[in-house]
Amino acid sequence: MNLPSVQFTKEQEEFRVEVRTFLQRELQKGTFQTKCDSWLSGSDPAFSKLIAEQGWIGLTWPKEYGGAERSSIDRYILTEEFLAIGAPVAAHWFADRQTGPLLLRFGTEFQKKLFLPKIVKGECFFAIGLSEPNSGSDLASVRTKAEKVEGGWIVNGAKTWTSNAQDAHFMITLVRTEPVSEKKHHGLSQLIVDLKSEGVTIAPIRYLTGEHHFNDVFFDNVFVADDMVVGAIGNGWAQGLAELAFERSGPERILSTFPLLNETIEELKRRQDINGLAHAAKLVAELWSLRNLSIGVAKVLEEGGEVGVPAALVKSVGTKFEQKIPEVVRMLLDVYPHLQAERDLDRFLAESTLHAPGFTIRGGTSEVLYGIIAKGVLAR
Amino acid sequence: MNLPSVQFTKEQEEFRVEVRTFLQRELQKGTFQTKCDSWLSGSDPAFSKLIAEQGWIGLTWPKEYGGAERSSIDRYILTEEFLAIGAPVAAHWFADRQTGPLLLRFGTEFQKKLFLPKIVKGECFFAIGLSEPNSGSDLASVRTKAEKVEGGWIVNGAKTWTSNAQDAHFMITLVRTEPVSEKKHHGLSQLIVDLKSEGVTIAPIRYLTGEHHFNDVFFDNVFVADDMVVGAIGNGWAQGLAELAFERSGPERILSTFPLLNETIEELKRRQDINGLAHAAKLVAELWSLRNLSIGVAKVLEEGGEVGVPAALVKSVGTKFEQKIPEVVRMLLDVYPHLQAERDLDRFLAESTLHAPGFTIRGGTSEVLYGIIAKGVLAR
Amino acid sequence: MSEMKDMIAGVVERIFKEKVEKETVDLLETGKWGEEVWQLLVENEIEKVAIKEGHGGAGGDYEDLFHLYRLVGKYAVPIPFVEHTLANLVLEYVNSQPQSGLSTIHIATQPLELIKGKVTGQLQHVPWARYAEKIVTLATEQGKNSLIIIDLEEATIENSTNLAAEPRDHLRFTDANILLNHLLTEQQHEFLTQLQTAATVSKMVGAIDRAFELTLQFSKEREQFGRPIHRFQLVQQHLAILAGEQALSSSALDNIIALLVEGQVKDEIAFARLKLDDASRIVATSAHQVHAAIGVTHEHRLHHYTRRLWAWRDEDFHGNYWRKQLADKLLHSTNTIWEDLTKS
Amino acid sequence: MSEMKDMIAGVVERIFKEKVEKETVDLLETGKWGEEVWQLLVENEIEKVAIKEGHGGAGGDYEDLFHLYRLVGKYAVPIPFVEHTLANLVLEYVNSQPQSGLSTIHIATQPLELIKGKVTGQLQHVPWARYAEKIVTLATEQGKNSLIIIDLEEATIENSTNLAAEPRDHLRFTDANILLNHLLTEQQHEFLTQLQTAATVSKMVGAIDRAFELTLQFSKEREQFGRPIHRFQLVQQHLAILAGEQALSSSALDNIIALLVEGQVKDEIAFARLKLDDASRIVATSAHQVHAAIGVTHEHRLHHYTRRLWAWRDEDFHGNYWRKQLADKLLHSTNTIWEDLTKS
Repeated sequence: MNLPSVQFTKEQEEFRVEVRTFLQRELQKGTFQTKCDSWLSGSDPAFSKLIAEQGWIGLTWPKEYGGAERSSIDRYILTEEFLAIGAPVAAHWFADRQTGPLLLRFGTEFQKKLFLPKIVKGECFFAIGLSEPNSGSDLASVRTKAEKVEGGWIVNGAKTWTSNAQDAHFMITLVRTEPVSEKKHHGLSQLIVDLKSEGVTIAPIRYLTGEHHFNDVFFDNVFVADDMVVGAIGNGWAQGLAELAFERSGPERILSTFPLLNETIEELKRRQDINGLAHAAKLVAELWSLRNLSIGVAKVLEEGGEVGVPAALVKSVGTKFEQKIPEVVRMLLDVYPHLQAERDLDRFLAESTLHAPGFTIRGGTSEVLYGIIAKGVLAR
Repeated sequence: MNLPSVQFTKEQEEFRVEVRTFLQRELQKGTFQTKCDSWLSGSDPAFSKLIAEQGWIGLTWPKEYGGAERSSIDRYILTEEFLAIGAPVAAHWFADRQTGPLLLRFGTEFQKKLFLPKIVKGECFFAIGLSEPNSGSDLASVRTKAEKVEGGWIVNGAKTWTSNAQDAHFMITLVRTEPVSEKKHHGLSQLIVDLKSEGVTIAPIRYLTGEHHFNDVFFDNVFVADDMVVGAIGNGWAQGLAELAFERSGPERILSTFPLLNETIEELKRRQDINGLAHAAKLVAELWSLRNLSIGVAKVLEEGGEVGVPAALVKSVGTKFEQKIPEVVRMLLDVYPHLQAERDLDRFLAESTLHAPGFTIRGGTSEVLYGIIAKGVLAR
Repeated sequence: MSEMKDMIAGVVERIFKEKVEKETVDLLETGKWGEEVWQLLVENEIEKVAIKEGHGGAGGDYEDLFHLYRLVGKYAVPIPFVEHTLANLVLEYVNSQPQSGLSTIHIATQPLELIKGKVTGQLQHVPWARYAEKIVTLATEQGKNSLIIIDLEEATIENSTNLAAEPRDHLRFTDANILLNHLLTEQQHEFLTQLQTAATVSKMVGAIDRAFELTLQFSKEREQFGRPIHRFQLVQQHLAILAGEQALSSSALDNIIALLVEGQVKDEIAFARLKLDDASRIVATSAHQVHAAIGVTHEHRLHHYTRRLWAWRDEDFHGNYWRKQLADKLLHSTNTIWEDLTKS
Repeated sequence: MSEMKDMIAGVVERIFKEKVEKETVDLLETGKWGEEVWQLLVENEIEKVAIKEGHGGAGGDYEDLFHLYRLVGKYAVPIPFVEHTLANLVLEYVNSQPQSGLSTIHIATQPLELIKGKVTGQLQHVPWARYAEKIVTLATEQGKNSLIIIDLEEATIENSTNLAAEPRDHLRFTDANILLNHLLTEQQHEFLTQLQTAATVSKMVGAIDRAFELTLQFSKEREQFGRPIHRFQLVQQHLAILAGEQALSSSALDNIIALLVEGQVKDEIAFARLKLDDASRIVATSAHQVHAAIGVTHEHRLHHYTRRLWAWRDEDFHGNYWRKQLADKLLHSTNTIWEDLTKS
């Protein structure tokens, strides 16, 4: 598999400096605290609003919808800087990463005009309703049903593992609009559900730490108007698949535990521990090589290329790397992981260790990805 | 899974000292040279004869057949010492490990009297004919045929990956004595084939290093007398399975690369490299824990217990450990692996690296073992 | 274990099975603990196992006690059983009377400083201190180690927890009186570090037993793509890996217990602790991967065991400590490792 | 690569495909080499790629040359192409004339000692020395590094090989004359170590390309238990792992080539080399595991690639060397790693 090698332009580097300077200033002001896995577990609507004010939500989107029409490489840089400093970007994350591109590709003009400018302003957050109770990796086994009625659809069923639904205003919901047939990928559609509609119940699923990032979302005769259907009725599976490449190859599959690696190296430097640094250097090299690949995929994506397989590959290798960092760190330094530790190292280690199991599960388990990758390379 | 914890008796420890003293003296005399993976790749009939003279072949067998009637723990100790010092014991290995126990369990009195005393004297070596061209892990897909004739059987077909057939006198050969049915494990039998019979051709399969350990063995109308059938006709698969536990749980699934680990630690000690020693200590701890398990299986085996699953487990974890040693060593010391290197470290590293791929293949691939173990623990 | 002791283990496991519901373990997160279970054990005098009969104990040896520790790990029991009994065991070891009230113990690398019979200083991450009356711990005076007892009335206690929400409190002492001052030989001091480590290893093995059991069970019940997930090779691989680590951990524990009983311990406790470091990582990883999303919810009990493994592996004498100890021994050893491994 | 250069790569790959049979690679084990292939390359002036036209070369840049090195790795071509062209490239780099006869190069951590314009000492594991006329190597004089050329007529040569049977000879010089003595700045010296490493990385990536390709193909052809093995999840896992390492290695190489072309290399060659260390291990392991017994026979060509990976990873500036370099840089850096990684 050969992906392009990307060298950043001077403008891109200046943009990085701009973002970094801003974030470092906000960090010093105490606007946020560095956290590992902040893109999923750090939701702060006020912070997202601040990011919106910089024009950094919907960065690549057309200007007519409030976007900045910048390149995906710029967006890549922006995202990297959020992750490297562990900023709480979860509130607007899904709308920016998935909903925007989805609507731009499949949405109606009405939908684009209605939602995109609000997303860009940091006033409208989206959740993604994909998994269902008992569906697990078998995503196509959707049982949430939408039945046609006058002027719209009536939705009944439930979604689960919905990140950040508690802060979101809408949810892109994959539903079954035809009875189940032999081919379970058929007859699926994507609806935009207003989470404040009558009949919607959001119940927290607490993470093993007790934190609240995930939700069950139940639909009891929820009405969704016709103009809230995304793309074509029955085309939901194909539309959903297109989102996955965006979801799987990004820097968030490499950098979730980066603040821990960074702090570890700073601590080893303070201790003048040359042996420890030699071990840590190996992790830096791995990060470098993963990052090349991930940026390469971003480049192909921008050019409209097909990246399903390399994106799956970045996710499967990248998330193992994210998991490895806390395990290496505790061999290099004496630690006492604790979520409220005074020492950053101990806190980052606790966040990384406790969140690590999710890395190779969320967004496609490694087991499912192995199958996708193998079939992809065999088919060439 | 709980296996007994074994503490050695004073007598057992004395036996270990006896064996070790003998081997160290022979090593110093230049009778042999320490080698990694010597149990498979170090065949030296003269050395085997020397071992026989000590009474160390067939150690656990009844005295009436020339054995010493000692415990399997004694045999475990003996084997460990061979491996730890990397002695060339391949010539008598299979007869001692597999053929003896097989004949004692299933053989006729005639067979026991004929073969066991010769094996014990180091004058009769056996090979094991199990795999066939294209059979791979699917051992039951045997196509070598034995057809009944007056007074015996006519064998046609081929066996492959036969370790040490070039030095062996006989081969325990798994053949099909009934036409293939739905159940491919049925209708298999074990015959003792004299490798000097008319119609037997032995062709070397060279290992990737060019060395000759494996062979293709072809049968062209080879006559085997009725009294050379082991156990019952049609019972070959069950008899063969019983051998596997002996084959999979022994110290040779843990210690194949031990001489390299030992030399590495000595080198690190010479260099006063405390950091390197801390890494190497982890390997010693792993070895200790694997050894406990392996000895535990030996103990259960001796008591006649069922050890199919734990034996598969020792092999799957142990062989990965054997493979890991060369990979860790080259991170701890600067090396230049070479089979004819002057420095032992470089030579042991070359032997270990080049032989490592076979560890997780021979005697059951790790993939096959995972299935056996999982099914075993699920069934409890 | 003798038959009678098998019986004790049976009684205790039954108590844990019946009384330690998921909600009981979760109590810790609301600042409560398994008081009811503790009372049951006290009523049955289980906390006196391994205390000599002459000291008012129930008899028994290391094997009995460490087996109970393994059960504490296996059921994630939210009580200071290990700490209390280990404190008394250590007191017995130095020929001192066990304490009657609830005690805890803290044998770690940074002892308190003892000056003229009083101690001043801090202890971090002390297990269960908030509930205990006394603490058994170490102090140094002019480079020599003593085992001391302090009444916790003399401590300022700041509550904290480990990763698994178990109480791990910070204590501060100012000119605190000590109730015992037993000078330790170097050998005795080393033995205490081994005993503490063996206790932790026992708990860890128990947690591994359970994480494995839960995963096996889940793999039978959970269906994906139309069949139970244990039918998939990749899940079987996880199960085989888990079975391996469980067997290795279990036999490591059995081995060090046998050596402790015989008073023959050399490097084996260090080896066991290092093995458990690896096993904890591997087991937590595979158990969670098989359970997938369900296993990372608070609602599922898997995290009771994986969080404990992550917490315990970095407490008291951890892997890094023992690696350094072993490296130092290797450096000065004239034996080969094979000689060391095979000599008892 | 320009279109014309694409063409060169195409020509070379076709030559390798047609002329480098398994038997050709095996020649090395009988003390012979791929002379015929070498002659073909010379006839096509391929060995002059990346030599300036003013120096009688064919033009081209690092990208062209390193791509050819990757092909040498991919086909395990038993000729001193990398060594000869790298020797001349290095000479050009110090503004010296390339040599006409067959040259080899040896830039390693232990340079020869230069006294009064003559060298005495040994070089170990020198690639292809037995066939070369000249060697380009390093010497030190009063702590300063020079690039030198020695005529190999002046050397005592003891033949040896690496793990893959490639010639790696031991040379001994006594008062040998030197044909060039170019004093190197520290920066130039560092660049030569980077160039040598990049060449090795290129070969390694090629070997990985091929080991992956062979494994994919084998998994389609080989049947077990009644179906092609690529249908088994555990084989798919190996294929996915191989695909990942191949992609990571390939993009690492592309990246360092791009930086070399722009003269922007910092730590990236070290990173790439460390990545290839891991990738070599993982690829060799998974490729062999999928091939099972067939893959460890001499008859199968897989070992041409895995043995080269095992050999090359411990030659010249290996992983340990670069880890130490990086650790040293980290120790003295006032930047965070993120600043270093993102600054070009």
